Amino acid sequence: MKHFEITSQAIDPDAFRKQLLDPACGAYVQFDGWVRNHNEGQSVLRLEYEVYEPLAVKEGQSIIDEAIERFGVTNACGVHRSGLLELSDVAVVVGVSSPHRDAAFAACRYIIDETKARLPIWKKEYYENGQAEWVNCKHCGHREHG
Amino acid sequence: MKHFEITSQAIDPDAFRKQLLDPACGAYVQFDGWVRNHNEGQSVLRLEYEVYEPLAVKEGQSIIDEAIERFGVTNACGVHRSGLLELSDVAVVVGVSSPHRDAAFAACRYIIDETKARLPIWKKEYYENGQAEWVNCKHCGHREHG
Amino acid sequence: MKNIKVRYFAAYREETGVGFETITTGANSPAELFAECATKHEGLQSYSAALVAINDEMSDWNAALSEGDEVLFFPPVAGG
Amino acid sequence: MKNIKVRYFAAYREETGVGFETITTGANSPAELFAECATKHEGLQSYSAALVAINDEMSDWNAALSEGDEVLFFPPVAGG
Repeated sequence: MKHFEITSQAIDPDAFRKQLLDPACGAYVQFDGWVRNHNEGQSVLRLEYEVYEPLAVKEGQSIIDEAIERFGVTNACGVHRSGLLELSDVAVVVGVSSPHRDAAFAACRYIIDETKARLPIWKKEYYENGQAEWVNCKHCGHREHG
Repeated sequence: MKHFEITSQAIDPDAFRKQLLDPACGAYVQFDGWVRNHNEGQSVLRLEYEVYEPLAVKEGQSIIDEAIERFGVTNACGVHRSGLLELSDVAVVVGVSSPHRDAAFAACRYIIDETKARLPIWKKEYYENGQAEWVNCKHCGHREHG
Repeated sequence: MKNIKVRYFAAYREETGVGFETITTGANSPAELFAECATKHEGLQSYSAALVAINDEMSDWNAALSEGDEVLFFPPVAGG
Repeated sequence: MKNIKVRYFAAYREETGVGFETITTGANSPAELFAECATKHEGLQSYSAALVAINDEMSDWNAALSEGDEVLFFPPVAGG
């Protein structure tokens, strides 16, 4: 089982979930990130993820390993999209199975938080008003946007 | 959409998840409870849920309403099995969609915790050694078990 | 004396050997009724951590009972 | 002087107008290299909150640079 993947194809959350099934586990927690139709007051039409895949996969795998070690869960996986996505498309899925739910919730939360903070993945939002913007650039001192 | 259901049929987590899709939501958190092959040192072969459905549905709906109000999430649903289940069968699913993930995680956790504490649902485990036991009776002063 | 319908669930049903019975009783509350049922069914233990409902509404153990009420005795739920 | 390959991602790529370039430089660290690139590409701003990698390993802004290294400038990631 690959624990962390980047894919340019549509993510199938149900197939993803099935790879984590384990009769020793009583708890499974899954987080889906969906493409949302609004952000900071703007109507979003679609978005694009640029991913630097070699490092994203390596860092994603590190995060999974950290979560398994820190929370003692049985299995954990993540998958993140690259490329152009439409509204309600699945952008990212994280799943964790564990004998008990405490650890599964904590590990799932850890993985998605770290994934969003540490992976070389950038999101460009395309707005109803025709503009597009690299999200979060506004918080880091860049004045120019594409 | 029914927000809380009891069913004697196999739960389809993917169909369950799809009813919560919402383009205004960027976050979805799902908890599955799976039938686990062990409990407190015993090998579990299968289990049975006895449900008092009129009150389980009413109380389940109250829990969903509380979670929506308390955490401000957009949608939340739960479904719980009754009857005989085999290993790895899905016993319960809770799903929450929300614009952001903080609220989705918190609400999902609240719903499963309250569901397990408040609903009139009892679990009987069937063990490899031929015995069967109503789970948690041992913690409440009962000496006799079926 | 009142006629009260009593339902037992899960472990309680197995311990009493019955799922349902009608009792003619002077009990004024679910707590008193449970104590009376426990003298009749020796498998029935303390109701601490158990729950009770009257006519499909969750209830307090010290609520009032009325003629014809249906009282549901719920053993502690599975939890974790 | 060293020959260093530089790659820009996302907003940095659009701000510089290039995804990749080779620079002959006296810079001793990614921080010095970024400053040099910023004089060449006026869209490139401060690297605070940005990340840097050397040869596909996450790096420190003050790490040493060697001949032939490939330096990757990552603008801040999307986060939340």
